[in-house]
Amino acid sequence: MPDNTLMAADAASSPVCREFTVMELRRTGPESGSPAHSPVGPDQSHWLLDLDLTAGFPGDAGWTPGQFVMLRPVSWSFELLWARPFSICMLESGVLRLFFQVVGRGTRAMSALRPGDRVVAWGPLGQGFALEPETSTLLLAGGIGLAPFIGYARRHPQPEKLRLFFGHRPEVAEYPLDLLPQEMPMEASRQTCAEELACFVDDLERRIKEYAARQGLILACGPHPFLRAVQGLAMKHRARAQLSLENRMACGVGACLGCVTETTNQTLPVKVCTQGPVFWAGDVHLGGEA
Amino acid sequence: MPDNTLMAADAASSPVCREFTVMELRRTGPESGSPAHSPVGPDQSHWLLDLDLTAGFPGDAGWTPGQFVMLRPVSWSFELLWARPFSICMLESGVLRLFFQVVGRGTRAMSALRPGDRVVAWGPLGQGFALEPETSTLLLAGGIGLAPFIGYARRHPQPEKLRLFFGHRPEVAEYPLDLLPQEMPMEASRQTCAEELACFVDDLERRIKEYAARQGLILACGPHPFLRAVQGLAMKHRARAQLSLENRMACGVGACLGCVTETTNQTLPVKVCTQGPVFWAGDVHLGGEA
Amino acid sequence: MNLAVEMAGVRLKNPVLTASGTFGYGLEFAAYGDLTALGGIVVKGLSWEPRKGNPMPRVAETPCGMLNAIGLQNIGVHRFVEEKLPLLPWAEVPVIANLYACDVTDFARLAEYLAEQEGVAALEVNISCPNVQAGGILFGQDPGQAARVTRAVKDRAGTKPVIVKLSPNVTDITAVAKAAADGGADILALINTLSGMAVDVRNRRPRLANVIGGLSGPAIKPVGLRCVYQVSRAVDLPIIGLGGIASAENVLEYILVGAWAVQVGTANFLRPDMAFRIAAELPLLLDELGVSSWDEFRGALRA
Amino acid sequence: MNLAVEMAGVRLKNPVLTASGTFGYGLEFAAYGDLTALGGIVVKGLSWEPRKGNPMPRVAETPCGMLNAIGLQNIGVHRFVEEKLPLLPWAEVPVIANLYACDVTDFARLAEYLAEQEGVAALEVNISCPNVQAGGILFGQDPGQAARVTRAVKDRAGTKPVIVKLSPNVTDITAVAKAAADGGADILALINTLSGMAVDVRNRRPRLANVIGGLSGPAIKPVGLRCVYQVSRAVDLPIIGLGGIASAENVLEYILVGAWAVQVGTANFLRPDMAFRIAAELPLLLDELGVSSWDEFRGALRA
Ligand SMILES: Cc1cc2nc3c(=O)[nH]c(=O)nc-3n(C[C@H](O)[C@H](O)[C@H](O)COP(=O)(O)OP(=O)(O)OC[C@H]3O[C@@H](n4cnc5c(N)ncnc54)[C@H](O)[C@@H]3O)c2cc1C
Ligand SMILES: Cc1cc2nc3c(=O)[nH]c(=O)nc-3n(C[C@H](O)[C@H](O)[C@H](O)COP(=O)(O)OP(=O)(O)OC[C@H]3O[C@@H](n4cnc5c(N)ncnc54)[C@H](O)[C@@H]3O)c2cc1C
Ligand SMILES: Cc1cc2nc3c(=O)[nH]c(=O)nc-3n(C[C@H](O)[C@H](O)[C@H](O)COP(=O)(O)O)c2cc1C
Ligand SMILES: Cc1cc2nc3c(=O)[nH]c(=O)nc-3n(C[C@H](O)[C@H](O)[C@H](O)COP(=O)(O)O)c2cc1C
Ligand code: FES
Ligand code: FES
Repeated sequence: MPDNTLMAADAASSPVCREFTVMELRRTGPESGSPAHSPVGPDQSHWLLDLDLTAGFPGDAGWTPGQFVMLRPVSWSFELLWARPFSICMLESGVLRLFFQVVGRGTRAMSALRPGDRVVAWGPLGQGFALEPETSTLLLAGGIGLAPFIGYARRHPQPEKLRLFFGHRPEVAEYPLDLLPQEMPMEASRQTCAEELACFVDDLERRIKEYAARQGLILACGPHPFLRAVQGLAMKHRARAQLSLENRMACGVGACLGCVTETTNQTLPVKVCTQGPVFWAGDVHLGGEA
Repeated sequence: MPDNTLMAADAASSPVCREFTVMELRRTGPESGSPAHSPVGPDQSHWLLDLDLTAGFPGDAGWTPGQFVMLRPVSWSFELLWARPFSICMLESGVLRLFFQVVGRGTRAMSALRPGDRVVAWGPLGQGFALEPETSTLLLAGGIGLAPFIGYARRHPQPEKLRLFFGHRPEVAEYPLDLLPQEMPMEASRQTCAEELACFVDDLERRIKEYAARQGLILACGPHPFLRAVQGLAMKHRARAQLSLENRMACGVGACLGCVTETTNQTLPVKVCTQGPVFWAGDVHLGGEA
Repeated sequence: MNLAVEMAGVRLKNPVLTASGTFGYGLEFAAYGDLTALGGIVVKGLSWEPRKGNPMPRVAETPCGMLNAIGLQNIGVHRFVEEKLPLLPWAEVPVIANLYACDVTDFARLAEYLAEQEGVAALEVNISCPNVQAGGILFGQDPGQAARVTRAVKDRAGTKPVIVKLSPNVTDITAVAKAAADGGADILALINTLSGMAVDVRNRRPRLANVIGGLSGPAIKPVGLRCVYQVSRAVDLPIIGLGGIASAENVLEYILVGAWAVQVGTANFLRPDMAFRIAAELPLLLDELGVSSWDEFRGALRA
Repeated sequence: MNLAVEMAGVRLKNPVLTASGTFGYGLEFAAYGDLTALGGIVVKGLSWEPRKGNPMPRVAETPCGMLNAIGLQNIGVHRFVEEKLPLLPWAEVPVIANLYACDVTDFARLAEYLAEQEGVAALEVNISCPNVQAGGILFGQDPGQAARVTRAVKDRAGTKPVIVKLSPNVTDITAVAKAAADGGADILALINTLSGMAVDVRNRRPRLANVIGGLSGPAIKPVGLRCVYQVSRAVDLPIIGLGGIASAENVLEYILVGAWAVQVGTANFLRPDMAFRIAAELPLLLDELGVSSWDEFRGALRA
C-alpha cells in the first residue's frame, strides 16, 4: 500500500492540536481518592486524568479505540522535550480521559498536575483496533495495556460478545475495572513470580487457541514481552490477532521516524504512530527492544 | 585587604544549604490575598514568600540585614539552571520571609509555588549594611529595594533614629509597609513620569545633603540607575553612604566570578556575592550595565 | 512591517522555514496549520535509492534536547517526486529538497534530477554525511570535500539555488563556509546537529542503537547562534540559521546575529503546530520591538 | 565496593572531583560539605600574573546550560600558593592546579613553579586558550600545538602527573588526544566548554560583553559523553570525564563510556553542596546497580 493512501486515511481522522485544561487527576488503587496535589506517590502509581474538551477536540464520532493522543503539560517548557503518547481511554461528553502509570520522569511530572493546569494535546492519532460487532472478540490486556480497552468495550455495540483477559503485576485495585461495561465477561490474573507467569502464558495459549478455532478476533495491548508471547501463540494457532505497539515516540505525527518498526510486507520500516500503533500480528516484526 | 581575610569573615556568618518547605506565598498589592495557586498575576506582581526554617537555618543572631540567600525551587530541575538571589526581608521565629517582584522567568516560576513545595536555599550570604545604633540613618529604597530595609528597621534597636525615603513606580499598595516598625518615620514618593523622576532626584539630593551635614549614615538599595544617582550625590556632598548592588549571580558563594564589580581600591574586580552586596559608595565603580 | 525575504532569487513570504527531518514531507503537518503560511518547507533528506535507516532505538531525550540517529530513512527521491511533491502546495510556498548522498556522483545525479522538478524551489545539500570514497570522513568536516560536493551539485542544479548545510562539528566553521562559497553555494544553512551520545547505566546500553547520534533542540541554540554570527562575518552569502529555535523571539535572535531566514527543527515535535505559531507570532513581536525592516534589524547586534 | 581510583600515581578516595572555575579555590565550599570527602579538587585556572578577566556581563543562563566568559580572572599562581593552598586540606584530598597561559614559555614556568609545591597533587593544563605566538589559534584546536605545550609542561613537572584538558570545539578530538599523549600527558580531562553565544533581542546586545563564551551544564552532557567514548577507544591513557554532570547517575554514565574519574562543574552552582551530595550518593547507587568494582564497570558499555 503506498504511503500516501495511509496518509489520506490519517487525514480522515483529522487530528487537532490544542491547549486543554485539567479537570481532574485521580489516583486509582489503594491510595485512591488521595488529592491530586499530594506528593507524588510511589513509583508505578496509576492515575486517571480528565481533560476538558470544550475547547474542541473531535467528538465521539471521530475516533477509534486504540488511537492515542500526544500530551505535554505546558509547564514542561523545554527540559522534558517531547510530549508522551497515551491511549484514549474514554472520550465522552466533552471529557478526554487517560489512564496512565508512573514509569519515568514524564509520567511522574504528570502525576503532579492539578485542576486548572494547562496541557497541550494532539490527536486522535494512528490506527485503532478492528471492531467487528458480530465477532467474538478476546481482549488481552497486560497491565496499563488495559487503557484502550476501556474505550473499546464502552463503545462496542454488543459488549457481551467481548471477553477480557487481564494480566497484571500490581494489585488489581490499581485498575479502574468499574469503568468496564458490566455485560463484558472478564478475568483478571495477577503474576508476581515466574511460576505464575508460566501459568498465565498457558492460560493465554488456551484462550488464543479457542478463539482461533471459532474464527474469533483477538486484540492485545501490553508490555513488549507480553505482545511477543501473544504474537507467537497467535501465529502458532493461526488466530486473527491485532497487537498495539508502544514504541517510543517523539512527534506522534509521522515526522521524526523515531518510532518505526519492521514489517513483513514493506521494505522500509513503518511508522508506528501513523501506520500503527495497532498492527495485525502477522504483519509486524517485534524487535528485541524492551 | 587580602582575599582570605574576607573569606574568614564570610565563614564567620557560617552559611548553610538546605531544602526548605514553602509555608505561604502571598501576593501583596491590589490583588493581595489572592490564593497562591491562582494563575500567575500580571508582570511585576509582588509577593511575600515564607519558608519554614525548622530544618535549621542560622537563627536571628547569625545574620545582618542586607545579607541575602540564593533560592532555587526543587521543581526547576535543570531548565532554569541557577538559583536566584534575594535579600533576607525577615528572619524571625523560625520563618525566613522574602519579598520579591516578578521580573523574569525565575521569579514568575516562584510566584507559582504552593505551600508544601520544596526549595533549596543557601545563606545568609555576603556583607550586610552597617548598623550604628546611635547614628541618624537614612534608608533610601527604590522599588523592590525595600526588601532588606524591612529586616533592617525591625532589628534596629532605635528605629526612631531611622528615616525611610522610598521611591517606587508601582502603586504603593504593592509594598508591605505594614511590616515596618511604627516608630520609623517614612516618606513614599511615586514616579510615573520623567518630571516626577526629576523631582524625586531633587528630593534625594536635599536629604543626602542634610544627612551628610550631620554625619549621618545613608544606606541605599534599588535599581541600578537609582544607585548611580545616590552614589553621585553622596560623593558630591561627601556623605557616608552604602549601596547594595544587585549584580547577576550564578553561585552566590564566590566561585563563578560572574558577579564581580570594579572597585577603587583593588586591582582585581571583586565578587559582589561575598565582598558585597553592600559597598561604601566611594569604594565601588558602578558600571553602565542596567 | 513587510516580512518577506528574498535570497538568491527565492522569495519567502516570511523567514520561518521548517528544518529537514523534523517536518516529514510537509504533509504530515497539514492537519495542524496552513502550510502556505510558512516561509518555506524543507523536506526530509532524500537519497537516490530508498534507505531503511538505522536500527531502533533511534531517538533519545536529553536535557533540553534530543539525540537522533535515524540514518536517513527515506522513500528515495523518485517516490518523493511522484507521490509527495504533487500533494504539496509548492506554487504557494517554496518547497526545498534536502539532498543526502555518500559520494559526489550520487549528489550530482540527485541534483540533476531535482533541478528538473518545477515544484522544487531550491536544493539544500546535507554535507554531514560520510564520504565513502574518502574513507568515511564527513564531507562537512573538510573544506576541500565541502567545496567539491558543492561544485558538483551547483553544476547540475541549473537555475535552482543551492543551499549548503554546514555541520558544527568542526574546528573552524568559517573555513568550511568559505569553501562552500568557493564551490558555488548560493545560500548557507547552519547548523546541523552536534555529535553526541547518551547511555543507560542500568542496562549498560547506549540509548541509540547507533551509539552516536545528532544533538538538537534548545540545548544547542547557543552553538547555532555562535556559528551563524561567525559565518555571517566571514562569508558574503545569505544565511539560514537554525538550531534550537522554539519561539518567535528565538527567530529574531538568529536574525540579529546575521541570518536572513531560519528553520524550525526539533521544536516541531514539541507540538505539531509550532512552526505555524511561530510564523503567526513573529509580526506581533516585531511590532512590539518596533522593528521596521529586516535590513535594519538583520545583523544589527551591538557587539 | 571500594570507590578508590588510582591514575598515574594519583590516589583518589572516590572518582568525584570538582571542575576548574566552578569550585573557586575550594575554600568557598568548605561551609557546605567536608572537602576531604571529595575525590579531588581542581582549582580555578591559574596564570603567572594575576588577571582581571573580561568585562561584565560574564555569565548568561541558557536552556539547561550557561555561558561564561570570565576571561580567567585569578589572583595569580603566587598568591594562590601563598594564601590559598596552605588553607586547603591537601594532605587528605588531592588538590590539582589548573594552568592557564597564552604562550609555551608561560606554561613552562607555571609548571616549574607548581611542581615544587608539596600541596599540589597534579597539574591540569587548560589548552583552550589562544596561542598568542601562533596568531591566536587555540592550543587545543591544533594537534601540533597541543603536543608542544604538553611537552613543555611535562618537562618541568618533575614527578607531578600532567593532565591535559581537551576542548570539544574541534573536528576530531581523538587527534588532539593522541597529540597530548605523544607530548607526554599522563591523564586526559575532557571536555572543556563548547563555544557559544546568546543575545537579547530587546536591547540588541550580546548577553556576554565578550560576545562569545563557553557553554556548560546538562545541555552539553551528550557531547561530553561522546568525546570521552571516542577518546577512550583511541588513546591508552586514563581519562577524567566532565560536562553536565549533576547526579551520581551522570557520574556512572561517564565511567560506563570509559572515564576513570569525573569532575562536577556547573552543577556546583545549582547548589553549593552538589559535589558532596554526588560523592555521598555514588556508593548507594553502585550498590543498587550491583556494581562490584570499577574495573568491571569502566568502559563496559554494551555497544
Ligand atoms: C501508542 C501508545 C499508547 C500508550 N498508551 C499509554 C497509556 O494509555 N497509559 C500509559 O500509562 N502509558 C501508555 N503508553 C506508554 C507511555 O507513553 C510511556 O509510559 C511514557 O511515554 C513514559 O514517559 P516517562 O517520561 O514517564 O518515561 P521515560 O522517563 O521517558 O522512560 C521511563 C522508562 O520507560 C521506557 N519508555 C519510555 N517511553 C516508552 C515507550 N513509549 N515505550 C516503551 N518504553 C518506554 C524508557 O526507556 C525508560 O526505561 C503508550 C505508549 C504508546 C506508544
Ligand atoms: C544581593 C541581591 C539581592 C536581591 N534581593 C532581591 C529581593 O529581595 N527581591 C527581589 O525581588 N529581587 C531581588 N534581587 C533581584 C533578583 O535576584 C532578580 O530579580 C532575579 O534574579 C530575577 O530572576 P528572573 O529569573 O525572574 O529574571 P531573569 O529572567 O533572569 O531576568 C529578567 C530580567 O532581569 C535582568 N536580571 C536578572 N537578574 C538580575 C540581577 N541579579 N540584576 C540585574 N538584573 C537582573 C535580566 O537581565 C532580565 O532583563 C536581588 C539581587 C541580588 C543580587
Ligand atoms: C529526527 C531528526 C532528523 C533529521 N534529519 C535531517 C535530514 O534528513 N537532513 C538534514 O540536513 N538535517 C536533518 N536533521 C537536522 C535538522 O534539520 C537540524 O539541522 C537540527 O536538528 C538542528 O536544529 P533544531 O535544534 O531546531 O532541531 C534532523 C534532525 C532531527 C532531530
Ligand atoms: C564559570 C566557569 C569558569 C570556568 N573556568 C575554567 C578554568 O579556569 N579552567 C578550565 O580549565 N576550565 C574552566 N571552566 C570549564 C569547566 O571546568 C568545565 O570544563 C566545563 O564547564 C564543562 O563541565 P560542566 O558542564 O560540568 O560545567 C569553567 C567553567 C565555568 C562554567
Ligand atoms: S513518533 Fe515521530 S514518526 Fe512516529
Ligand atoms: S555569584 Fe558566583 S562569584 Fe559571585
